[in-house]
Amino acid sequence: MHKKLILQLSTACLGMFLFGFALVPLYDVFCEITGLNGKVDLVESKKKYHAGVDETRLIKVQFIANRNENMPWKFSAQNKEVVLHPGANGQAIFYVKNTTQREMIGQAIVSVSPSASAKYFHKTQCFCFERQALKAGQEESIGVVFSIDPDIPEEITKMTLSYTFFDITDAIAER
Amino acid sequence: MRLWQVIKAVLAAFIGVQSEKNRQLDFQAQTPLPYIITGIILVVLFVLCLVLIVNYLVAF
Amino acid sequence: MTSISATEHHGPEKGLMRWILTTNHKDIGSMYLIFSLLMFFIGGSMALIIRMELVEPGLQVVQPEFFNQMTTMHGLIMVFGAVMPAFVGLANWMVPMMIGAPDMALPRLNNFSFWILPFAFTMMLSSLFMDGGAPNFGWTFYAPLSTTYAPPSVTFFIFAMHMAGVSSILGAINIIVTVMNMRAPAMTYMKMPLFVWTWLITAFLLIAVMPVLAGTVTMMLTDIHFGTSFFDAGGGGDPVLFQHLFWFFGHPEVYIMILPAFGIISQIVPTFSRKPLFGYPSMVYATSSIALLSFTVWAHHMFTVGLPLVGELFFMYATMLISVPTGVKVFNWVATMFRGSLTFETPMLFAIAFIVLFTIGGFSGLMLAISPADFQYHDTYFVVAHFHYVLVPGAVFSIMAATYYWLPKWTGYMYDEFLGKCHFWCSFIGLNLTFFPMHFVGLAGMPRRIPDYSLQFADFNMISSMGGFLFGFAQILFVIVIVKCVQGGKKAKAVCWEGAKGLEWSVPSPAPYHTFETPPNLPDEKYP
Amino acid sequence: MLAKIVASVFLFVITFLPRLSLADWAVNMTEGVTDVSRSVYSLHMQIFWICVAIAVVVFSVMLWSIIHHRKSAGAKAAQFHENTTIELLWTIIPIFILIAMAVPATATLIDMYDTKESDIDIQVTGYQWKWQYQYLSEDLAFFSNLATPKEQISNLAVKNANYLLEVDEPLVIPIGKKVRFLLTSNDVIHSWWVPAFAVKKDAIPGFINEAWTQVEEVGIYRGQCAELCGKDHGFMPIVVKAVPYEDYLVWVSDKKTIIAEQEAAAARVWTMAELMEQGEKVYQTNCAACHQPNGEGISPAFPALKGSVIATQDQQAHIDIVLNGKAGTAMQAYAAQLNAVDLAAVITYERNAWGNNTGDLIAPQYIQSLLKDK
Repeated sequence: MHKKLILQLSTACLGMFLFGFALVPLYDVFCEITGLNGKVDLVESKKKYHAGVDETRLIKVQFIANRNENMPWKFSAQNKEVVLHPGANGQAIFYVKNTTQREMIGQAIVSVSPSASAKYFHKTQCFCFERQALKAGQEESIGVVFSIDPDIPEEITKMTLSYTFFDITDAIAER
Repeated sequence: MRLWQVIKAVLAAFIGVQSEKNRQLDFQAQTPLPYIITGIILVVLFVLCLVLIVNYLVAF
Repeated sequence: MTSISATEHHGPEKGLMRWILTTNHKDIGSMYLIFSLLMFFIGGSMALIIRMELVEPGLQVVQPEFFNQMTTMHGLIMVFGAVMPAFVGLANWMVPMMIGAPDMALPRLNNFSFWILPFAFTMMLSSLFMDGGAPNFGWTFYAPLSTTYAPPSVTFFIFAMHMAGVSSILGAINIIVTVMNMRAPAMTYMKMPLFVWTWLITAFLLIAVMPVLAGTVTMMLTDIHFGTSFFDAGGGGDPVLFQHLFWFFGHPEVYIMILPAFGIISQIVPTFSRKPLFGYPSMVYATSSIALLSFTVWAHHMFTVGLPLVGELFFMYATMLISVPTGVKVFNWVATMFRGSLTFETPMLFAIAFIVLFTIGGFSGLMLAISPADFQYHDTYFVVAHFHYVLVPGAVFSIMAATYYWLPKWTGYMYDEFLGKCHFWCSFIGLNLTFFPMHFVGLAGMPRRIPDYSLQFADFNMISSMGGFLFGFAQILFVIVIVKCVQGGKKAKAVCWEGAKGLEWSVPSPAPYHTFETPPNLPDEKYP
Repeated sequence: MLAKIVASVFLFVITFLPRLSLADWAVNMTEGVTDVSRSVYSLHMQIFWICVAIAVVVFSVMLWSIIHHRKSAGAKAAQFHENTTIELLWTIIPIFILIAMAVPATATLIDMYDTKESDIDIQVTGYQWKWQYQYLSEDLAFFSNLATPKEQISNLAVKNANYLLEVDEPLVIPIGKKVRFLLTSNDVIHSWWVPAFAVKKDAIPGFINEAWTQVEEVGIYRGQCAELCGKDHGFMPIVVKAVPYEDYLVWVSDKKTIIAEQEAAAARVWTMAELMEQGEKVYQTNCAACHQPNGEGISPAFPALKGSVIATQDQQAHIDIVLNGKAGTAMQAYAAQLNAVDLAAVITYERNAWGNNTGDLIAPQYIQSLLKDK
């Protein structure tokens, strides 16, 4: 005779459980809106700017190449920095080489500093959008095409784009 | 009048001071539900106005 | 209700089965308190190992690996094993008697929520003997140190946390149901003793916040074993997400550990001032506003993690605001004592020490709330001094005050007043010797959780360690007082303290196995 | 009676003890050498004195009633328990005090977050138990390890003045220039903290955090890692040398030539004795933390090298594991952290020390060829 109550409670528990897994995309959306801790979208953005290129200002974008602890690949930025107008497209080339004797898969994670500028940073094409598989000893030049939203606050004149390569070969094998 | 009295009670709760007379009045109500709902709404409002102050200060 | 005559007048069963199958709130309360005392000594011995290592610069007692395990286990056992069960035990014992209820509303659930704890903490402590050692990532277990770089025993730690969380949630549900449904007919909400009020609000905090801890710990579990990457940047996750989730649980948790203490002090101070509590309604309002605000301040633990400016400012303001209701409570206690007629038995000594030292902890908390200054304080011994000043004279002293205050009611005999005072003074001096120098070394730049330090911090750490041993061994006096009081001594009257008011004093002492079979009518005075 | 007097004396001392923490004893926060650290220090002292003032008021009222309203002194208890006006007062006044505190705090915080143009950018990367500094504009990077010898830590030798606060390669920055730090981590969360600059920012793997400072006075400033990062969290100090701009430029060029020489040194032929001696130094700095100075490691996390299969037989696997690390373990890829000579020396040392004496000599040239990129 408590059938209705049991049904309600079990759906509530199931809902709570699923909410736990919905947290990850929710967190990304939350970071996306607030630009919290430099979390930039890992997905191609098709943002078109109304104001077009803003000739009056120049912004210097620096590039940093890092590796997570157990990632032995050689990974460095070809061009240290690029100076461009907000709205214009900028490009950065990175050199990556798999120095080990086995095929590996890497995933690049991007982060921007200062974190307030993350909201205005849009990547139209980036090697961090998909996983990079490299055979033993293989080397590649990989790049990112990006642009900066013209309505970025005035006082931000220098941004740093940091890529960190993670070794996800085992994580993929495990799944 | 009821709503205004509930809001007054919740605001007093925020500050944490309430005269005995008003408190007797508040506790005549049958269900605590309206107080809980207004309480939550006012907390959300309080958080929002804090955020607004902060945004104003940052832009200032 | 069909009263089965067999249960009418038979006393408790005999032997071990009494304790395992008991549904009596007094037995379960005693078990919680004994369990908490045991955990207090285990956690305390770990603290002594930490202080032994920090007596002087250089590694002389333990290796850094084991030192980190000690700091982690000391934190976990004290928070989840000693302080919270002690408050639940006091609630189990006193709340039914204070509101005139025969027992807790869900007695079997009460038994179950106690008996989870010994198994949870056996599992937690057994991780000390596992390969790779016990958890060594701090009681705040930040990812990725607690996920990808953790010893294999982290899984046992996760399940122990789940079980302790379930026990707390069940206990909280039990208390809310009891307080809301089983009060004596004449006892309206605003006639309830303040200890019951603070526990009702703490129970709501517990139910709101323990699931968040369970969720976070489950996400850790799937990160470690099932290849998810909630907190692993490599798979798109974010270690800072862990800190947000942990501290959204963490800050209400520290209020869970201090609100019952406010309740206890608000019972003891009026009794020994022989004067009603000053501003009873504002005490209730202040407690509820603390509970509400505690959900909005969590990121003041993360000022250096790289929050945007808007975030830092918001959390700074919200944290500063929380000190207002806390201040109101302290003013109320002082106003209660003002122009009262004071006597200084042991519970009152503990209560006064609580008010003075907890306020010092509150002030260092206010200094920590200022986020630019927090850049210099964060993760130094200044923070360690702050939360030990809030927790040791705060939660622990109020538990001891409550024990001395209600021991005559539980055992029927008065405790040995002289030994009680010795225990107080040794603890008071030991505590200040231990934790006050920590303010200085913290400000001078000594980081937290390090097994070895540079020479300029040497002398203050020596004093801290001496104080630590004095405080540690003084607790043996506490056990002696309790054992002596249980065995015998001067008979205690029903109203053991001259100024004591409240329903729990209307039952004889020792409190009979079943009290308030029929709901009592309230004495006519306006306030508890 | 005695207990009461002792109680009041003690409470009196406790309330006035905070007053004793004056600036010069090692009991207070450092005033520091930057405008930011000085404003933080003044903020700290202002709020400290406000708290002491409130404490004195509250505790003296309490002390008064402890002494004068004692039952034994014949005090009769009044029965008042409510006074709305005083309750309103002691709620509103603290709010005003808080607002008075919040104004300077907000000002300090806002100018801490300024993103004005910086003259020099340095990337600080936290590793498990050392720091790496990379000067973005000058292609210059090096590691900064703890320099306190193990004997001092295990009390076999006298501890020197900067015990646990000294590194082999300090970070050098010019004075008068705005230096911007870009913080990230290679493994777990660390926190880069120099009290003299009032800079403390967490280094989080996969993300980049920003901090800046502008030092005015020449000098050496020491700090430590401020976030629990595992076994040797207390043994990864930070030493920053602030020097005039000219000396800074000289230092940068000297540093680059030294690194170039070390690279070139790989070309010449090294004898076994030289490699063993250099190898032992590199081992003590980088590997002894986990594999222990005696090479026996700590099971199961850190395997023993003494008599291990890899270290005595399979030379190729040994080189691969040192250069590329081992996924899923704490073994890092040292190819990115040590130059060819150090790598060759440490592998040779590991293959010949503690009775492993395989007699193998790993030529730095061979390692150089492996490391050669592009």
